Amino acid sequence: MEKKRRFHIEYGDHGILYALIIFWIVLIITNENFRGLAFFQTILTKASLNAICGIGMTFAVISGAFDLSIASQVALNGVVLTLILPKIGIFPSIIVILLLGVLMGTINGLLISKLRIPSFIATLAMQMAYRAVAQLINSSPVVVDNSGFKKMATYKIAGIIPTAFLICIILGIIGTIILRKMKLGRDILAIGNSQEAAIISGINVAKTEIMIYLIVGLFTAASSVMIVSYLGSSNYGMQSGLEFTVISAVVLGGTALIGGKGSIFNTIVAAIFLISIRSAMDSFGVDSYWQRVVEGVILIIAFSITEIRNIINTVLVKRKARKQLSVQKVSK
Amino acid sequence: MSKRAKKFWLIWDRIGILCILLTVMIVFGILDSKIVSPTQLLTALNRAAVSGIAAAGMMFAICAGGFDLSVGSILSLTSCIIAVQLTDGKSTLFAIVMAFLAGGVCGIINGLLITKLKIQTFVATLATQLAFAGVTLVYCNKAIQLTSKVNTQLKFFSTGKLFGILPMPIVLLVIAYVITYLVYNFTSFGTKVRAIGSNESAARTTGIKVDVTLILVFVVTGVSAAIAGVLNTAQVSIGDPSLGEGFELDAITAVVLGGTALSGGKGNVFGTLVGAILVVFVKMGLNILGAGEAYQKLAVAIVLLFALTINGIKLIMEKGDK
Amino acid sequence: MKLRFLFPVKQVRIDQIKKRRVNMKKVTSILLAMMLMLTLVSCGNSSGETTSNTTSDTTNDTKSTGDEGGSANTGNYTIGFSVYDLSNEYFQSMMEGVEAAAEENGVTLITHDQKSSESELVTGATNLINQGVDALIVSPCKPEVMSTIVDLAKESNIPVIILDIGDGGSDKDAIVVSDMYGGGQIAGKYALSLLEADSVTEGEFAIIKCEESAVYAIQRGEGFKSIMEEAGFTLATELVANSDTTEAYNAMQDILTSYPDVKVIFAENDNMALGAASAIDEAGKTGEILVFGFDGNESAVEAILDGTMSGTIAQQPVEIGRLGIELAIQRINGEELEFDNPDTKEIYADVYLIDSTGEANHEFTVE
Amino acid sequence: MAYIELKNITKTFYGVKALDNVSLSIEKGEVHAIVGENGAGKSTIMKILGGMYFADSGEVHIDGNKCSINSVSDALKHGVSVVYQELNLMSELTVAENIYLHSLPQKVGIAVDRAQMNKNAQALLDEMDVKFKATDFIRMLSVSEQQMVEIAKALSHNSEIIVMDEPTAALNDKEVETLYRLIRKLKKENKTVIYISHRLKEIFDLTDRLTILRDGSYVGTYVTKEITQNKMVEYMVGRKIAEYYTTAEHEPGEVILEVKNLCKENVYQDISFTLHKGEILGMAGLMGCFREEIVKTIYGLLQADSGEISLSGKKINPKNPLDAIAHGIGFVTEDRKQAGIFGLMSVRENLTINVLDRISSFFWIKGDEENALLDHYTKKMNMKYNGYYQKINSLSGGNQQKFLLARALASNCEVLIMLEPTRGIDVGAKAEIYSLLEDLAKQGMAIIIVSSELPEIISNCHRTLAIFNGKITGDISKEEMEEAFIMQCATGNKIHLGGEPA
Repeated sequence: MEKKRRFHIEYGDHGILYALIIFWIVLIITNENFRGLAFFQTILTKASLNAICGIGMTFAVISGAFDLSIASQVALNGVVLTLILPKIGIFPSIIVILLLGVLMGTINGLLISKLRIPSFIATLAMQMAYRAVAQLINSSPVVVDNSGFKKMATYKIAGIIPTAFLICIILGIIGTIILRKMKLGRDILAIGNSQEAAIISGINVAKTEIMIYLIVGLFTAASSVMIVSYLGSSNYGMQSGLEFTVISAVVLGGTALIGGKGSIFNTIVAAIFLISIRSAMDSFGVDSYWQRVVEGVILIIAFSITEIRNIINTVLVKRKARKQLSVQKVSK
Repeated sequence: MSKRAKKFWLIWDRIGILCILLTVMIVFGILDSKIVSPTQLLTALNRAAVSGIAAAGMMFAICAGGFDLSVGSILSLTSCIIAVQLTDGKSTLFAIVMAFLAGGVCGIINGLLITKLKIQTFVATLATQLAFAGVTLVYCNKAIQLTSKVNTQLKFFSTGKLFGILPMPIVLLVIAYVITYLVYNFTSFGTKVRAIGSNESAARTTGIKVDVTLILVFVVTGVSAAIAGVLNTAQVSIGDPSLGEGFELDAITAVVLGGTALSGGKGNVFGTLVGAILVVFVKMGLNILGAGEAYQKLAVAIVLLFALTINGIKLIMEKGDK
Repeated sequence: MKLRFLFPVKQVRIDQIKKRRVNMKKVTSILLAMMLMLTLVSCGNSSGETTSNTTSDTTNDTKSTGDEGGSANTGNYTIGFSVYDLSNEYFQSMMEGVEAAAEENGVTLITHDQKSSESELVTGATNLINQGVDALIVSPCKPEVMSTIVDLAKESNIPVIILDIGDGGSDKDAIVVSDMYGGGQIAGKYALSLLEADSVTEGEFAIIKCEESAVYAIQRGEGFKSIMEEAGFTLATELVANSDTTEAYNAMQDILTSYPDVKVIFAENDNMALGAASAIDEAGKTGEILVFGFDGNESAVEAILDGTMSGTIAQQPVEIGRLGIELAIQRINGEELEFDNPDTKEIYADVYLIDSTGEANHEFTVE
Repeated sequence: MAYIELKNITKTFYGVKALDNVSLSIEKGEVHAIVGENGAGKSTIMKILGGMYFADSGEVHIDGNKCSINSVSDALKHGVSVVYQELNLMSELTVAENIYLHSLPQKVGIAVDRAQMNKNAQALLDEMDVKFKATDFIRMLSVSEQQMVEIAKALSHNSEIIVMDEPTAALNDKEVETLYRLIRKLKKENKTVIYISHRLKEIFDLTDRLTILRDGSYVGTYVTKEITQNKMVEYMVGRKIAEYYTTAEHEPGEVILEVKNLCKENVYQDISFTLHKGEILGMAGLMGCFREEIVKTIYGLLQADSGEISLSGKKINPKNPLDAIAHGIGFVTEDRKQAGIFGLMSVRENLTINVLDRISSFFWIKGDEENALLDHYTKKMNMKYNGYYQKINSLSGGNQQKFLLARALASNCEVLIMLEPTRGIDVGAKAEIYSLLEDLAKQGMAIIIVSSELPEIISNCHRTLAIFNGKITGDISKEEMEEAFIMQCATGNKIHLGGEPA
């Protein structure tokens, strides 16, 4: 029991997991498209790309901020990756990209912690800047001509598990370890709870903030590698709007935008949930205009579910109190 | 912090952004005198009217401690409504009233989600951004050209001259900012918005109807986006479901450049106006100089970072003071 | 930034309530899923019906057409179509063509909207392949992604037909393209003829461009440029307006300032041409400056009739869509296709001029 | 029937009863005190009357009419205005705007009549005899001035019923006198004042009758003149108390902390004192007298302009709390909710947050050591919680405070600074914290307590520093400690520097 409680409390509520499982079961029953393994493999692969970004973003959101520049970071990473891949090979390129991610994250972090620019604005400005740099480096699309690299994201290990998903899970575990088992993670959680209290507890807030954006940059770089492999190409205009999809997934996973708590596991599940919704809408032939409406409405319902629950709870508590009171009166 | 420094920052808060604008103008003027010619400056103001008016509404949202990311979609929606109504043969006035109504309704929806379901403004308006865009497409899925036949009256908003000399967009922009200034400083609504942004729980304790005020704030944002939509539609003579994509970030950029704090409570009406003009001006200048899109993006980013860095320096100095 | 948003979530909880909350959570998640399904099913019906109807209706039709050539067993065929973005008029027309042809040929059609997102394109196409389509038709939002999709399709032996935009160097079965370069040239020739009528033989022209990454659209501008420069006109400037009406409107104003003598504007798509035309109209220079677009959208034709635009190069999205289905059926049946350019497996769809009368004008052609 | 009747009010917070079937009645035109210990439910019942909370059950009658008060506006409509314990002011607004925020004077239907508003506000402020102007911004005012604005705000509504919840906590002598005058004037105007205060003197000075609450239940209503102070305290606490609780005599050890001539412009000047091992040093003063700033400087949260701090004879210059912790200084904040606990984190994470380096190897936090640490302090301090992973914000205030204390101790500090050690916690936990502090002192810990509750300082501290306006005005030894005397020093009326032990 203690073990179970611990999992539950430390790793968050699992409402989104139940919702996903139920949703999948219903899909499998109602739509024959969903009865093959391939369909889920596609969903998991695509969701993993967002989820890997989401792992980094979870750290930012837990600290009470977010990073709007990730889509442009992906674009810059992607453009550089396709440029260097033919020259220096797969593994060195990946390392270069990860370093580039760290660099961009550090720049964001410095702007936010040292120059005291609010994260929203700093990352908004860097969103424009990174995309512009990508455009200056190469304004035309590039197709990757390296079949090994292209297979990386979609290859199915043992014919079942897509590599991207496996990497996402591994990175998710690493992220969870950082968040739960390392001082850095505790500091980030603490800052999200109360910056004042964090300062009083002797946490170096500036350093931790830089680390947060560095982590975001690192995970975004990892995701960029997978995205370029998945698309087999790069383009300075790629993945625009990704930041909002990722933030939606993070918030849907129960990480409060005001910070202080969050769960990487739930972020991954939420990313899968969002992609499942889209795929399901396609499979049911939902009109593409209505798809946007439905997605918006689903997000609203999901975001407000805590409050709806609170309202129901208060009503229940009040009703109970009233009942007790009337019972007392009768007994008198 | 010395008295002198304090005075400097006080002045900077008021006109710092104007200084940046003037500097940019001088630099552009040196590079190419055409950019600062009176006609071109008028063009810049004309162009700034669209994002400027939306920014005025956005300022209230930010001042109350929130955001409205759905203004872009509201702009598209109003654009389509106007186009459909006009091509249906309805009067221009009717079309505009419908557009304002739509903007207001969108605002009410946003406000209700935020106050009654307690969704944070960022994600609530992010979701409605998607939903409103979808609704726009369901309502009208293709661009509608407004031919000169149906567009004469509407066109007045973009090319008309009040009393024969004053270009309408600039008149609208000025009216919008005068109203904003008055509302912000001299009405109970403006005071309440500042109060909520400054300290929401205290505002509740004081007996302000916070929910009602917040819903009103989002109605203001929605309607101002609708006005921007009318103007934009008049300018490009087209009702387009994708007209407002990315527009919300323009508006937010203008507000933030203007010195309104994202933490709420402190707005800057004049600064917002100058901020809107500054963004337009930088892009316009680079366009005329023939600099590519990438450089325009970089320039806006740099201006944004520069303005906020100075603000950051102020914060650091103030903190050192304590 | 400290994002103290308007309403921090209530923080204090007590254990007793927590127990109830856990149950509530399950209940609400079930509710959420149910609601989702309801919306999906209710929304799905409207558009889902057409597809299922076509299947049942057309099985009979195709039997009657019998053994005549390719469309023998089309009744059992399922074809997937992934479209660029249905919020764009051009692709709505293409979708119409695809749907009409699918119905005529008795093919079950599964559609997918990329919504201009490249990862959505890959995911959607993969889903279509997983659903066991017999052929895949794509009009890609980012052509460079096609090679990945073609590779995937090849694994399942599914032929891929690309409609318009570009193939991104992929090993597709066929690509139906409008001749972008040629289209630009036609616009140039028509512009020259109009200028000649006004006895203008030299001057400046400007081009308003789509995103720099849109390789196919750049071809249009290049074609236009080649003709104009040949005739002795000089290129004043090329501005990027990201296919956006408002940006084109702004860019046009700036062109008017910096190059007041510009005579001709070519916009790489109609949306931008409309924005530019509006700016010119406001400057009171309608008629003095010629505006040409590309695509042949309804809205552009109206603007031409209205006099603000001088012409546009019409593509034939409906025809392209139709052709896509026909080619796909031929490929499924294992037939060899007839290419206009066998090296690149290109099949050209005609582009033609819509002149200042708003009518199609076939006088001007590509050499 | 009395003017105000509260009938059978019950209020539950997350399963804990804050008010249990409380009824009270208040006559028109009287000054009525509500007294009780922390957590007795005084503030809660006034917040229900003021429309901040809804009662789960019960009725409110004013002037014979049953009122349903659902919001602050409703309360104002029924003629109830409240001065809350917490300051509820908007720092970006002017004094006048804050005062009239609820009902801004209007002209032409929509515009705020600024001139009128400022004039009215200034008139109100003049009557209150304060230094600041109606057009000043709140952020420019001191805490006590802000408190006066709060009072002005309540008076501005011209309500029939005025509730004051601890209005004097931040006020100096002169301001308190002003308040006395205002209340007497209100009484003359036949208005009803409900007065909540910790300071028994004020209660006996001002009020006609008083109602005593204990642990959310009604104890009784008495005529103030007919009840003795001891009796009242007895009713409040619920048991007989012979004397104040006092710490045992002690032999001060060697000097551990020495502060010399610490200055910070516009904050504090020339602060010098010493702290010995095993000594509990109190710091008394009014709110806004900058005593917090002095200890925050020692903890590295603020930087002094000049002066020095030495620890065990070694000069230190803590630049940030991290430095201070490394030097062995522990700190427990007064603002538990905002700056103390990490509400959404577990009790274990809250305890170990500043010793993570010590208990991790290769970046990996060792769960066993964390648990051991938690178990150790649980045994020592008797915290009550439900498993290692319970979120700390579901604990009671007393338990949270113990966790904060444990957090400071876990970093092996030698000097412990505690601000308001028992603010907002119940009687039982209070006593436990006092005895904990005494134990710590016995083991040689040097402790500084900053408190607004003089009885707390008198009963616990071996020595007290009185601070007035950023200066030390009193150094008072155990024998000389007396409420009135300390207050005189802390309000700048007397300077007494004689408490330094040999």
